Amino acid sequence: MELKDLPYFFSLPKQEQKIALEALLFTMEEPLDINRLMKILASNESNSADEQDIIEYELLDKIGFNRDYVRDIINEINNDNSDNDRPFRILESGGGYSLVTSRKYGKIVGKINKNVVRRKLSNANLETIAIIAYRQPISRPGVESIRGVNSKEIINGLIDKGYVRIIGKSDAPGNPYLYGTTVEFLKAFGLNTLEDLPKLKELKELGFTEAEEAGFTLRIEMEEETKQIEEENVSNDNEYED
Amino acid sequence: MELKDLPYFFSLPKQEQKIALEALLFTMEEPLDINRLMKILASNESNSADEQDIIEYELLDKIGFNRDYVRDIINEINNDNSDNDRPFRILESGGGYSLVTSRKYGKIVGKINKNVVRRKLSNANLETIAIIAYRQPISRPGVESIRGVNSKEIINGLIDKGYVRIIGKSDAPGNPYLYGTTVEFLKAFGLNTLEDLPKLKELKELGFTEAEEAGFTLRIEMEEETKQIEEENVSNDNEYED
Amino acid sequence: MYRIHLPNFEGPFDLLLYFIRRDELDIYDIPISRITEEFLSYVRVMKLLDLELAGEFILMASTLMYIKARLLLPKPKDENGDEIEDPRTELVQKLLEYKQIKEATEDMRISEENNLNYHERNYFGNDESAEVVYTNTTMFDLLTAFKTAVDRLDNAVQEHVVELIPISVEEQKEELVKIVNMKGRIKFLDFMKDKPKAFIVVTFLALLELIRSQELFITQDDLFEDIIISPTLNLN
Repeated sequence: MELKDLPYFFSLPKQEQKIALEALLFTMEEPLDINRLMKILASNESNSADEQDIIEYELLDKIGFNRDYVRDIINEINNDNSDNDRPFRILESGGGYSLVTSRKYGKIVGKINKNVVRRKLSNANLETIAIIAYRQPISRPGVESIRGVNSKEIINGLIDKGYVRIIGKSDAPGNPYLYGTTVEFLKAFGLNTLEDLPKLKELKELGFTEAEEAGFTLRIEMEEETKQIEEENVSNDNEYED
Repeated sequence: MELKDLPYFFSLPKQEQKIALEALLFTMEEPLDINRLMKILASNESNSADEQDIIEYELLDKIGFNRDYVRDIINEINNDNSDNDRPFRILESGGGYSLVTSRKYGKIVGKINKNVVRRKLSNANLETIAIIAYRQPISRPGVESIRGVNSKEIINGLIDKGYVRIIGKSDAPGNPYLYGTTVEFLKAFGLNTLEDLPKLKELKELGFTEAEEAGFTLRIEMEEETKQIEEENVSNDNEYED
Repeated sequence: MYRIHLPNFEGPFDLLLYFIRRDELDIYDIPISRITEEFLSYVRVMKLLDLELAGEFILMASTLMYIKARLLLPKPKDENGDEIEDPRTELVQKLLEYKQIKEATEDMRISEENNLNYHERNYFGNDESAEVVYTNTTMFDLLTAFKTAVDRLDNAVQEHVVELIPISVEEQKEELVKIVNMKGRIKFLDFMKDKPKAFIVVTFLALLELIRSQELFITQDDLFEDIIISPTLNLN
């Protein structure tokens, strides 16, 4: 058996591989663990990283392109960057590799900038807070059924940011927590009360068609559920208020 | 009058200033405009950038630390990075400076990881974003009266892409939403502010007075267009400069 | 087999500008008859090819025919005896405005291409030690995010939604033939007057088909303001 095409990354000269890998990590939305990283590097123009069965790891391994090779490259990048007093390093933490500032320059940047950091909420954050705002009280499974992805980290992050809080427990199996928005959320989004949220009617103008009906169904279901929960959880409610 | 303390940044050796500035921009999620950047660099341990009245710009200027100095540093960083085949550049776009991949490595990263590749906008999308960019705030009926076709899907698509957002409501009957462009739009088109949009031609200049190439059949014209596009793609492939 | 190349025009303005450029016409003095003819044949070709024919093209066809008809009349004067403005003025302004944008679009395409390979940093970790201000927190940002989420939820089953017009072209063909045969002849613009857009679109499509299949016949009296629809003369 022969490799049909060498994956693009491995076809680059070694020096370019190093620079490209640093640039790749710069553009990533999350830390990459070695498996995922290997998948991306081994993918070809003809097969994306998600069609992993097509990737011929064994053949790549035979010509020396395996995980250890990639780990070595990462070490070399870090050594080069250290030798040349570059401010970036590849760090393995939080479940994978990501590009961060070196300790030295991290410290220097900390001294230069002691200010309020301006950020944007990520789309995932914005979407999740929107769902919680419109559908509260809503459980994590409820949020996930709309987003279609695991939302544990996101919800916890929103709680840390002070935009979301636990407002009760559902009587659905497993008694998941129910989440709602906080006063901080209202302030951040310039709303006085939840009543100020744009109405579904306005959503219609935005091009809701079939999806709107799905939204309605969800909402009606939730409202019924909510009523029940409210009745049962009046006392619970107070426990979670700050 | 004397400067009590030189701000930390300006007290660093020039070479470290360059690396530190690159590292500072690396940590920023939003472009930093020159004013804000100057504030941050000129702030001291004792006064943050938000206490601007304490910052002694005039005294700093006297010893050569002004905006032009910072702009020069940025140019030097870019030149150094280009000379040493580093994958990052500082770009002024979307309202300020930010650290991005160089074109060369951006392209390479796109080949390794197709998810990074931004897809080019279709004609209909470009036309619509142009109308919104030049005429904002503008309602959907406003866009449609210029394009001559229904533009609901297109506008919603541009919102999903993050290039367009609702910026208010019109007083016109039905209170349609008013749309405008986003920072993402500016970045995607390499504009620092909306004022950088190329000037629209005066209506007078738009007449078809000069004899434009005519006499082609529909067919010939289409074929030429295709050829042109193919040629462009080929030449772009080799275009690796920054 | 014919290989037919039809450029994909963004809309009726785009198509008209194409004709104007190709034939080196003066945009401020558009020969309406000629361009209406061109436009209608394009529309007919689209129809023959069973291409999805947007209502906007039909609407433009009737606008052109309307302007053409008005130009044939002696120029009306207002109470001061001044000539009322050229019926083409509004169309010309729209065409110019569209052309203005279209030319700007070319510059934007180049800027887009030039910036395609600048990528930003996307992962900033969870360092929340510093005080953070979020800049994308408006009511509309929230609304848009919610819309995106719910849209996606339904995306799997969502199909292309076609706006339903309460009358079909087939029905309207029968209706037109019936009316024309009953009345002998009808005036096109009269018939379309005050009707909803969907009705006009469907009627126009029906009319085009009837003309093509020679079930109806249109004439235009130079002295007259409207197009006249009449039954085809049966020569047998």
